[in-house]
Amino acid sequence: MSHSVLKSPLGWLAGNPIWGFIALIFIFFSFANPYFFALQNFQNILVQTSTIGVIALGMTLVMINGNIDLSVGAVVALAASLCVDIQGWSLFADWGNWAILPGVVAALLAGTALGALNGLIVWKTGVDAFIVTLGAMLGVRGLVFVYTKEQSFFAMNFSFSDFGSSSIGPIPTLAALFLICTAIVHFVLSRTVHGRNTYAVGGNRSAAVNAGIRVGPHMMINFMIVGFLAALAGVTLSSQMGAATPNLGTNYELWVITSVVLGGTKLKGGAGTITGTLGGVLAIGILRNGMNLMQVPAFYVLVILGSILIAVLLLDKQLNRKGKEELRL
Amino acid sequence: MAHSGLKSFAGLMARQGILVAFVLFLIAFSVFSDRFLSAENIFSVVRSSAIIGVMALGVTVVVIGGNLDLSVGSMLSFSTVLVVDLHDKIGPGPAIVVTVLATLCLGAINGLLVGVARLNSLIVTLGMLSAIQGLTLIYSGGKNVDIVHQDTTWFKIFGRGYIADIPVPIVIFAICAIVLHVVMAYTPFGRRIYATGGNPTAAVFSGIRRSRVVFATYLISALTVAIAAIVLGSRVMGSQNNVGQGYELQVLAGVILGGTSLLGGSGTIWKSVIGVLILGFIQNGLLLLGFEYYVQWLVTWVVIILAVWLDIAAKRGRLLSPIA
Amino acid sequence: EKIKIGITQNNVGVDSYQTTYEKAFKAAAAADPNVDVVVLDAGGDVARQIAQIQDLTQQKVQAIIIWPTNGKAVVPAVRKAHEAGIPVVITNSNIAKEGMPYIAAFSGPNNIEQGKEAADMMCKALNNKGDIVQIAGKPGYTTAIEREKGFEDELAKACPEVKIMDTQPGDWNREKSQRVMEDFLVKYPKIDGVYAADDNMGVGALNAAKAAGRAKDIKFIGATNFAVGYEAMAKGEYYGSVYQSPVDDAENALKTAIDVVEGKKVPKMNYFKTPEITQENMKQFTKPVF
Amino acid sequence: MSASHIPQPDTPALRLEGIVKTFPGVRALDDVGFDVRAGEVHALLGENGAGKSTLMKVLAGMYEPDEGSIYIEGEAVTMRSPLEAKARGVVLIHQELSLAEEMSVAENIYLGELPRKSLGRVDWKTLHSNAQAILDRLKCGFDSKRQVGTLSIANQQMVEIARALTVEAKVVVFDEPTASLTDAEKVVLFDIINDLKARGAGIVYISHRMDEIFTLADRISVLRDGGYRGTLIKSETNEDEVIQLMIGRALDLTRRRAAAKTGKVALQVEGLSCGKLFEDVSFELREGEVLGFYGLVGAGRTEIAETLFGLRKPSAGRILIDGTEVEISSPADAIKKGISLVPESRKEQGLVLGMNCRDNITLPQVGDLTKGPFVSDGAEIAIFDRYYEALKIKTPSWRQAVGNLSGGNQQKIVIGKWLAMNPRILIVDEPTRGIDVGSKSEIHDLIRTLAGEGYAVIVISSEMPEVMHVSDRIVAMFHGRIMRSFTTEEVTEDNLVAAISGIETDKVA
Ligand SMILES: Nc1ncnc2c1ncn2[C@@H]1O[C@H](COP(=O)(O)OP(=O)(O)OP(=O)(O)O)[C@@H](O)[C@H]1O
Ligand SMILES: Nc1ncnc2c1ncn2[C@@H]1O[C@H](COP(=O)(O)OP(=O)(O)OP(=O)(O)O)[C@@H](O)[C@H]1O
Ligand SMILES: [Mg+2]
Ligand SMILES: [Mg+2]
Repeated sequence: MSHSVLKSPLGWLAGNPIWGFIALIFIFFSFANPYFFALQNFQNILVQTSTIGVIALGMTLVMINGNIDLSVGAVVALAASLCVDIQGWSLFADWGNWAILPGVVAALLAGTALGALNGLIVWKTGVDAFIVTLGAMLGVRGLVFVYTKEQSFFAMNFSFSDFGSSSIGPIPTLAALFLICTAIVHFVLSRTVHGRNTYAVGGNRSAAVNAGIRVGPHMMINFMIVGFLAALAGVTLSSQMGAATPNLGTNYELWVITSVVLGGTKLKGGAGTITGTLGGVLAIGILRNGMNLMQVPAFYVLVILGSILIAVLLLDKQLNRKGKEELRL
Repeated sequence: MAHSGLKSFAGLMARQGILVAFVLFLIAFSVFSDRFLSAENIFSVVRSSAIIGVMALGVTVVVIGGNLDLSVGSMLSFSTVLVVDLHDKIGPGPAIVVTVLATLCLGAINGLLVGVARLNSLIVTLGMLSAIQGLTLIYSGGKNVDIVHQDTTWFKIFGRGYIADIPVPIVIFAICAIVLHVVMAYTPFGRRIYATGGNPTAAVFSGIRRSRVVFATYLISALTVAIAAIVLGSRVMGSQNNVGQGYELQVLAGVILGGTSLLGGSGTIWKSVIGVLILGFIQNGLLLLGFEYYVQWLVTWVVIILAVWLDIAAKRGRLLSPIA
Repeated sequence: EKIKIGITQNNVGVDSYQTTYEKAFKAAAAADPNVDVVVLDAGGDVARQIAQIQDLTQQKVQAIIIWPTNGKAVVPAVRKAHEAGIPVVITNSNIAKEGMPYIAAFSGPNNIEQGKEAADMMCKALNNKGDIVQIAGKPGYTTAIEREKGFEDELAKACPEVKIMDTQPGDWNREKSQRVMEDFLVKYPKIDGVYAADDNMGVGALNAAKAAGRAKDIKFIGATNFAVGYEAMAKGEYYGSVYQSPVDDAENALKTAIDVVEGKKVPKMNYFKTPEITQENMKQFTKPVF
Repeated sequence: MSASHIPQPDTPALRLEGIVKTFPGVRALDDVGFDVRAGEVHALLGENGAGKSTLMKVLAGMYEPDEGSIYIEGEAVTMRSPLEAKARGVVLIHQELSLAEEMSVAENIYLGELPRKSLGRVDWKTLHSNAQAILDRLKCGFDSKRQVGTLSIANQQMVEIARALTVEAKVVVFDEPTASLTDAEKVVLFDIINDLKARGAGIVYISHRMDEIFTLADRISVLRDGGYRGTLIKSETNEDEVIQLMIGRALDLTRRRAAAKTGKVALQVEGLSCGKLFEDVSFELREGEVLGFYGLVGAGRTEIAETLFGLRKPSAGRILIDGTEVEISSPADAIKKGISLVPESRKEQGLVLGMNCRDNITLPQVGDLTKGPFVSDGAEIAIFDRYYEALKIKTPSWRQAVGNLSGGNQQKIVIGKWLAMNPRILIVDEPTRGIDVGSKSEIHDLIRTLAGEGYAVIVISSEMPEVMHVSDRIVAMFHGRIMRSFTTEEVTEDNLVAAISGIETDKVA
């Protein structure tokens, strides 16, 4: 990702085919459905993608590191449950709207702590992140059920859910939050030392170790970031709903990983960008929204989403072929 | 003396860590529940692990070859719905044949996309997971399917029969495990899979046709799914469209517990069998001890990490990773 | 001018009941020349359901029918639709009582009541004495929670000497339920009855008991009578269930919504009948199509 | 450790004492100790697997020694991590490239210590100006903003070297830095080393090339089988003595080889091109002949070999084997037609590192080593044993994972693997990269012997003495074209250099 080399627009598109794809489906749905091209619908799309999107930002860091976090869906459920339950505790009964605060703080802390735990295990044991977080995906979901005893929570205080549907000017608050997070993570990844080390650790771990980068703590920080962002997504999601259920976030890890990969991040690590991830998230959001508006039957939605996923991968492969002289491996 | 005993134990752990863990685990549970080690219970657990177990064998082959297969769960739903639905329409024999062929076709699509087009296997099989789920629903119209004359069809032997007092699912599981173990450990084909998973470039430079090898691993995985579907269909005598939902992760957990590296190139079939059985016994043991079902998830979390950790710690000769 | 009604369902395709519901709903809408429907499915995901409620609001439908994925979690979304001036009809399983002020009506079966009916059947089947196990639905889902609660409360009241030894989820999945039952059979040498939160799971339990040769000693009681349950009842292997027609459910919901839009007066709790069905009275019911 | 410690002017920059390091089944280092003075180039020599790299990894904090102590400027230190080693002024330039390919040259050079601004931002300006300064000092012709993955192997090696210049190092270790450098780059590297030396750094220089060692070194220490064998002063010794110490016997490097008895044409290439990689390449290769390909790195020799092995699709031209035109569509196909290729990069292309030695050697022919449907253990072990002995591969057993062997022994496994195929046409690409002098001359002898037995052999090498020593004819390449071909009688160092620099042309190849 040589930040200095100026690329032609076409070259840029070849490197980020996802934005071309977005343009395509955008035009398609605009013509195919009368309700698609409307300001309010765009707001909806942004709000709806913000949940997956916020997590995907953190996941991009972790995946550029060459790791992965499968536990994010469960963390969403845990954070949402904590956030909604704690703000209803009688302890905070006379705090008014401030009662929301301890809930949010507890949720974010829990997410960050679980991220730290994942990171610590990956660092200290040397077990592959896929395995560590696959375990955590089950385990954290177990924690959610232990905590909630299978119950759903629901926020008595409607200002919590009002926040979820409020707007700052024309932009819904949750969408704004998502865009701000995107800008921050983009800055961190492309401009800061931590961000550049993220590429180094993922690109060649032993090189990073030899260069004296403290790879363990570094990876742990990224796991904490994704944990924090997953918890944040849990908070925003629960404020959208004004409620939390223990099953919340099921399969989110799959959608998050899918969007990140669609956005061009390599599963092996070492390469990827936040702009790409934003594209991946939007692509899935627009597809889902468009198909909803067009009333594509649920069964076909599954087939279409699956096929598109594979098609984008194929397209990417075609665009990035090195030509006929390539080694036939 | 104690020291050398400790050393040889460490050596044993390094080689057969998972087996040692398994035995310790069985002993621990049997202390708390006298029913745990009864023949009845063991048969029951192994029988109900057989479906996930058979699929885990196929997925082990794919993972050794350097790829992942997350589509096995929804493929299982598809194949089970198909075999059950066709059973009453065209008879058990043809239903089995059609199901095996159809499942192999799905495997072939995976194989073409990953092996020949060289797309990333995680994403391809994730996409297939979704697409096959949709396909199943479209095929069945979203309805459950059932076999009407459950007691008279010979189809029941796969899930409900016994051979010399051993439940047929266990026999099928054992046969599949032995066959695949022999293939992987003792044939040139198996060797090529290990090489391809270990270093695909070097494999091509050694004259191995990488595309074919990867393609074949997905066919094997699909075949195991088809076998699992027949057992499942016969066991339940009906199927839901989502019967295999989430199985891919349980299968993968079993494979990982068996010490197969997700990086490809290493792993053993029989250890995956143990991995799956451990998961089955955890579930069963905790239930016998009267724990809430979600406690089982917490325990699985700890067991997966501990088992894999001990496995690699024994291999590298130190407990903690050397990464600073 | 046609009436436009949107529906977001829980999880079509997860079982035949919901699939049949959707078909019946579409058929009923097609039969009425004055209505246009937007049919969506949340795939069991609360968050997606809420997104769909937003999308439906965006399309300015005149009423939204919601089959809640979770009775508590959708309350705020329902409130918002209500505030946007779109009447909401809840179908199949009700939302939490905090949401009641925001809905126009509920149409569906009474799941708590169904749990009670099953408990009463169990008392009768066991002559008020015995040890039973319960196989619940998928953890965290309202229908599962309500049936479990209705069953447990009533059992404790009606026949306290029938003891629930164990409860495990069967995830609405016959094979999972079969596995759970296999473990129960090993764990408990004496089981007198099984309550399963639907017939699909009930038949799974029956399969396991038959394989262990213990089906004769156990009374099986389910809910949402499925074809397999009906057949097992006919064979005398299955004690009873609760009859619930997805067609009635769907038609009732659509009719309620139309009435609401047209400004007719509708009862807030619009339950349709879900009678007990047992080996004795099954002749009075047609075999379920799902 | 003591605060009152005052460095003595004559304390060595580095002293190692009684270092012991064992791996399962291998005693890689056994009581090794020597010292390196400030301002000295200290060469470290030894056969493949003698323990040189292991010793240096101990020094750089990558391995923890079982026993022994390390002193930097007389102060006892423990190196727990590369970070700590760097902080103490020890820099190691690795034998294997260790770069993050997706990142820029500058970021790689300053990996782990990117200059910072407020908010943890990278100070790009400082970074690039510093990096560019180092690149200029190394006379590298590429920009510091270039992505490392797009550089040639040689240039990547230069980036690796550039890293050593970012800190005021007290001890700099070069582990076979020239294995993939061209002569021009070598000259620059030697200048840099002399410069570092003049600034008072102690230099450890590991190489298998005697000429380099005798140009650069002040003293020479020798390891054998993990043990220390002594230190010689360059001015008081000679190559023979060093080799004697290293391999325990004398080696006759000047021996003239027998003239080749060539047979019929085995391989004929006419006007072969592959895009811009190489164009219009024609030559013929006879049975019993060794044809050398010499050229600068990037000249396109490897690509020709890959095309002949079915790994690239030619865009024009014909390939004839035994007079009949063939199309080679894959390596499997090439193997069937009797071609073997010992590839350039052993780690990426040659070996499955996690697999054991035996399975690696038999991999290309495992399909033929069967008894019934199963692989025959006996046949496999027989093949392994043959090459284990013939190539003197150093490994505790065939069960050892290839990744645990030393670099040179890994290379021997690759060579053994392809010799075991009994090819008609054997192509070896940089066959002795990283191989010790003893084994090197054995491999050269082996190549000659094979030719004598009627094999047709192509040797691609960037080492002039090597091509000149083993080849019957030499083809000189420049920018993807054959510039000239020489017979042994015609070739001199001068006209060969002229040809590969594109100065002298001769179209009759
Ligand atoms: N990680 C390891 N595990 C097991 N054995 C190892 C490991 N690393 C090195 N060895 C063994 O230690 C010995 C010394 O290896 P080392 O790499 O130091 O040799 P070297 O002198 O650098 O050889 P070369 O000239 O071929 O690079 C070899 O026998 C090698 O097989
Ligand atoms: N200056 C360069 N810029 C970009 N890529 C290069 C450059 N030089 C070489 N390469 C590529 O790097 C790879 C390995 O380079 P290497 O230096 O071994 O060249 P090579 O073509 O193998 O040389 P030779 O044919 O002389 O052996 C080759 O694929 C080559 O095309
Ligand atoms: Mg070395
Ligand atoms: Mg080359």
